[in-house]
Amino acid sequence: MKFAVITFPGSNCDQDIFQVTNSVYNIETDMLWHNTKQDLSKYDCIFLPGGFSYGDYLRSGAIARFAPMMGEVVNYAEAGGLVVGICNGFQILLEAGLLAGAMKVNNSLKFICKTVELEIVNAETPFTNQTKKAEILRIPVAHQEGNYFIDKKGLAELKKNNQIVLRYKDEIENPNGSIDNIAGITNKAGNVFGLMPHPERAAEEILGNVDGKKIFDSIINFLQSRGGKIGA
Amino acid sequence: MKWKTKIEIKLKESILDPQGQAVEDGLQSLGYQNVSKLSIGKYLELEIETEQGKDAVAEQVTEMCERLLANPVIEEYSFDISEVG
Amino acid sequence: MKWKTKIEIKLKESILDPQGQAVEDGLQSLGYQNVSKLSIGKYLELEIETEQGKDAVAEQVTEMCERLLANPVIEEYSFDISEVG
Amino acid sequence: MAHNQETVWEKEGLTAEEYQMIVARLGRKPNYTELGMFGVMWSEHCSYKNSKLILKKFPTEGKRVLQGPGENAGIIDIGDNQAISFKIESHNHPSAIEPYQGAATGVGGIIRDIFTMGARPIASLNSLRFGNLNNNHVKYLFKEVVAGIAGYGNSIGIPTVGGEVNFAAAYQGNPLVNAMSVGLMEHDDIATGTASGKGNPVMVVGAATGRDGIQGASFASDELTDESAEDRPAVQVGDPFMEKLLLEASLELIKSGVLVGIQDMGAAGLISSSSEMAGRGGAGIEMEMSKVPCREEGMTPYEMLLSESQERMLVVPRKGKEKLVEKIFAKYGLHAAVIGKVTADGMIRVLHDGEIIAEVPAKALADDAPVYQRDSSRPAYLTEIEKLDINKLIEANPAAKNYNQVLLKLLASANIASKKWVYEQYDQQVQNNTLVLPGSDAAVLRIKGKNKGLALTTDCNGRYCYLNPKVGGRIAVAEAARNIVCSGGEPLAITDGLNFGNPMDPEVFWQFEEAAQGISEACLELETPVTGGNVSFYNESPDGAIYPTPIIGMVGLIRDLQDVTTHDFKDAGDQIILLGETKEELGGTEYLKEILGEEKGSIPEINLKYEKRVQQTCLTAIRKGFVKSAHDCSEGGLAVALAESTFRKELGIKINLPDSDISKVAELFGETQSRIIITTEKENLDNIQNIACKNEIAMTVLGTVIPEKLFIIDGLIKLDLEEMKKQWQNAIPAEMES
Ligand SMILES: Nc1ncnc2c1ncn2[C@@H]1O[C@H](COP(=O)(O)OP(=O)(O)O)[C@@H](O)[C@H]1O
Ligand SMILES: [Mg+2]
Repeated sequence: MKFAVITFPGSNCDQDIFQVTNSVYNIETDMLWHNTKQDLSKYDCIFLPGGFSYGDYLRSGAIARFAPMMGEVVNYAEAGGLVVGICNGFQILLEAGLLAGAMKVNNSLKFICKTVELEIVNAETPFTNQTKKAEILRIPVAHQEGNYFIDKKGLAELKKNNQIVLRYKDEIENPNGSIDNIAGITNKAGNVFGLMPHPERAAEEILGNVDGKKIFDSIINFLQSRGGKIGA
Repeated sequence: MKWKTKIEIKLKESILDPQGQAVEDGLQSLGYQNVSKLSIGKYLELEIETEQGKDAVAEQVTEMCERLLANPVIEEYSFDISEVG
Repeated sequence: MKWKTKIEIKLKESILDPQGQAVEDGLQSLGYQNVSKLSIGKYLELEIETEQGKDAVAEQVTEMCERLLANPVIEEYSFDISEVG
Repeated sequence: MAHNQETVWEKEGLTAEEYQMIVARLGRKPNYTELGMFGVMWSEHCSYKNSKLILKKFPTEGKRVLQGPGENAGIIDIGDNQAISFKIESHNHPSAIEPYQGAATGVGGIIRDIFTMGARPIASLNSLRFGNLNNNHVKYLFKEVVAGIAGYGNSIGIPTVGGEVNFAAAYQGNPLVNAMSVGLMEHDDIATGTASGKGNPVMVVGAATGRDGIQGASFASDELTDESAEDRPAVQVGDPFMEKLLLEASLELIKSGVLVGIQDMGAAGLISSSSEMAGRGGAGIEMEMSKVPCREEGMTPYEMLLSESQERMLVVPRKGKEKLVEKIFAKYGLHAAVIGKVTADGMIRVLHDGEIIAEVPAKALADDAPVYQRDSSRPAYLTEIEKLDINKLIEANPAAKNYNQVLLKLLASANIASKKWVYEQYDQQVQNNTLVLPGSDAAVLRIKGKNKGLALTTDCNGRYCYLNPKVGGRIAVAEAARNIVCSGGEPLAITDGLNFGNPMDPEVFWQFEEAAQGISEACLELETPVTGGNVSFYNESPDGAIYPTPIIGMVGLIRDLQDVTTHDFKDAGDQIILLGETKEELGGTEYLKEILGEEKGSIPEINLKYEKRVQQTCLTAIRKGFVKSAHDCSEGGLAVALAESTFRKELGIKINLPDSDISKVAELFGETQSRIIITTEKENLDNIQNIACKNEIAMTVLGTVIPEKLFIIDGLIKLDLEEMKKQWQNAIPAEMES
């Protein structure tokens, strides 16, 4: 099994993902610089990390999605490969059109960093198969633009196709005002996953929380049992 | 030839604007109770150098807005072009 | 009477505009090499209801900009007022 | 003519005598550019001319000190070939004028100091002071400063893990914004700000130069007046994105091994970095201004020399390695331009289009600035303050003995209330090392790959320092150390952010001397040397000087991650113990301020030897595994400290205070120093007693943690925990979100 993390200028959670996949899970993980163009097909899962790519200037993820490597990510996703965008990575996936919807600034207009309760909405994805539907995970969020928006029609689509994977447990846990308390979604094919919470911050006993491991466990389980590609 | 372009980008009407709402509340608490329908967007200025005419510039600006400057899922834009020499 | 107000707020001349710089670089790497002097500011729209005339509205808008909407230390603003009914 | 001359040096913030010194050192009159160079380099901010003699008295040596004061930041050894670089810096005046950008660039500046030393920044802290929170301008400053710290720190990807915020009228016109950065490095990567080796290139890397903050250093060395808003330098805007790239590129460059020296361009920009680097290396630097990458058109050499544009560095690689430097920076899309070379003649020589426009000995600028011993006299206000009869005040005020109400009121006071509103805006976890998040006594970070960690804190009680600067200085260090110890760490060293008024005022200078003396004494006794710091004078507004505020930033080492301890009570049935003893000490307390409206009286005494023994007791007990929670007893006294420990797990307490001669008010709310509250399982009581005995300190079993959500102290206090928690949690959000 081999993973890759793509680092954009201004990414800052790239090493944290590496720490988890490489040190906690012992999976060979390559760090790829945004500016190169290389075939990604040898990887089993691609991570777009959190941070402030290009300073999040203009809109978060807006400039990063034009990075040369993003073209490769699109090809990889279209071929059914697993792509996970965490926080800023989620924002980039939205801007790139790999996921539906857009991010607005948090309703509080403030950056918020805290652990929130998340409800598993769809436990049948490559990213959540080691969880149960309605299970509650506690995972940290840290963002200023996590107020997910999609129009009515789009929302109906998401629901119909079971694309909503994670919700903030309720209005009170919702840290940003996102529509329908959405915290994480997939594309229609189910191989591209974007989420605002940071599972990589909750994957080591010493840090006091291992709920995030269930996401990584799910990915690994999916790859081991199903061999990788989805749909396409 | 140089063209000065001013671009206004704002959230689409139907989309809730938390920032606009907060600023409207702020104004009202300062005593400006007669203010309403406040929305906040972005204002960009830039210069484009080209041999071509205004129409071509407008085409380029439209393209830049669609591709990068605005997010068509939630935003709309308008612009104004004038010659600077 | 209702007055529609459009306000443009931008950074003063020699104040660094990292956002504008990053977006200009972004456009250039997308192939728009003829773009320069890009700056990013804010665009506000709002309505003001009053019995008074345009001058009074302009005075109120100026006051609101100075007090809350713009940061006079680093920003400058301009606005445009029109009657909506 | 004479009149004209006068304004020339005055415009640069120099005195007539200083001008004469410059003429003597050059053997001629300086030209306009040269005078500007002296103006900023001889400003208090760059030269420390008014503080140097006092700072010399700090203990700066210790077995762990690898780099003491004098470089961009201090460095201490933490074993395993690893070291920690850390420093605190003020950005008070810029934050008063433009709070968001002022705070943001303060954070950016101190982070640069750390990575120029070769360390990767792993944590930020901040220490803030504002006027009373019921004022709209104060709210604005508070909100924007916090947003600015968050905006910069979150974006650059360094967790903000701790700090303090305090509110007092004395800071109304002059808020304090001090930022601390902590970095981790391998011994082999230590870099310094030295220029040497004739012919080696001098390069500017990072952002392009604009007209930002010209003469900011002189500005920082002046009082804030109403006109400050008018004649301020162009406000610096921070670009954390640029700095993140600069950080990665600089660390890569340091690793490459081709560097001679590297220095951050902070206050006074190019002129300060070049003369300091040359001064340290005993060399000279020759530079051509037309080669400096500029952001704005038509900048004069004078402006380029003095610009304080952020996110830039001056680097000296070995000759022939220019291309490598360029390549490393190009990867991150950054400038790297050769602007000159190192010379052997000790001169800073500035050329513009080949023509020499300034030529000054580097040492004259950087090292030979005048040094002053200012007049000092004990402030008159102290005599007045000591006259306070606290008992009479209490007797005259029936509310002062309604202990339930007093406690609720204290918990809801801005200084004691939860600071969650602040730290929730900070990314506290990025880099995945934060084991103890903000909210406990000190933040704790692990060192990846090792079973050890760091404990970090900042502390200072400005009111104490106002009422008694020497004892206040001692307490600031002692409290910082106590916070480290309560977290399971061994205090290692400090950095200090010394914020004072105008040093020309003898009463202010006295405060400065006394506080420094107190800090020195405590550092000696607690074996925490000073490795660096920052002096910020002229913190005054038309209403007068701020409280003297020497902020202590301390780093502690956690030998074994098993020792990590937090302040919250863990399980019902645990025994609550007080280490140390309580005295009748109510002067200068939060109780006195909040309940009786007085900021007066004699502040608590501190016996540093006893303090040390209390800390040793706590740390030994923690290391032996006897301690389930530990909390420093400070502002608000015993009752507040106990309350703070109940909130996290919502476990109640039942306390029986021992008989004593002290008043109940002092028992509950007095702020006697050298006290720590710990909890333990019953069977370890004797073990802890033995340790306390050995260290010859008092230990009292106060009571028990109970499962009910009740807070009971004798017949004095009985409160519902949820009500208390609500008061404590909602106070600041209620002020800020209304
Ligand atoms: N400005 C700030 N930034 C980050 N954390 C803060 C800030 N102010 C307070 N905190 C955190 O809140 C907690 C309580 O602060 P404080 O009351 O000063 O603690 P103590 O008295 O133990 O030093 C600490 O964990 C501290 O780090
Ligand atoms: Mg404290």
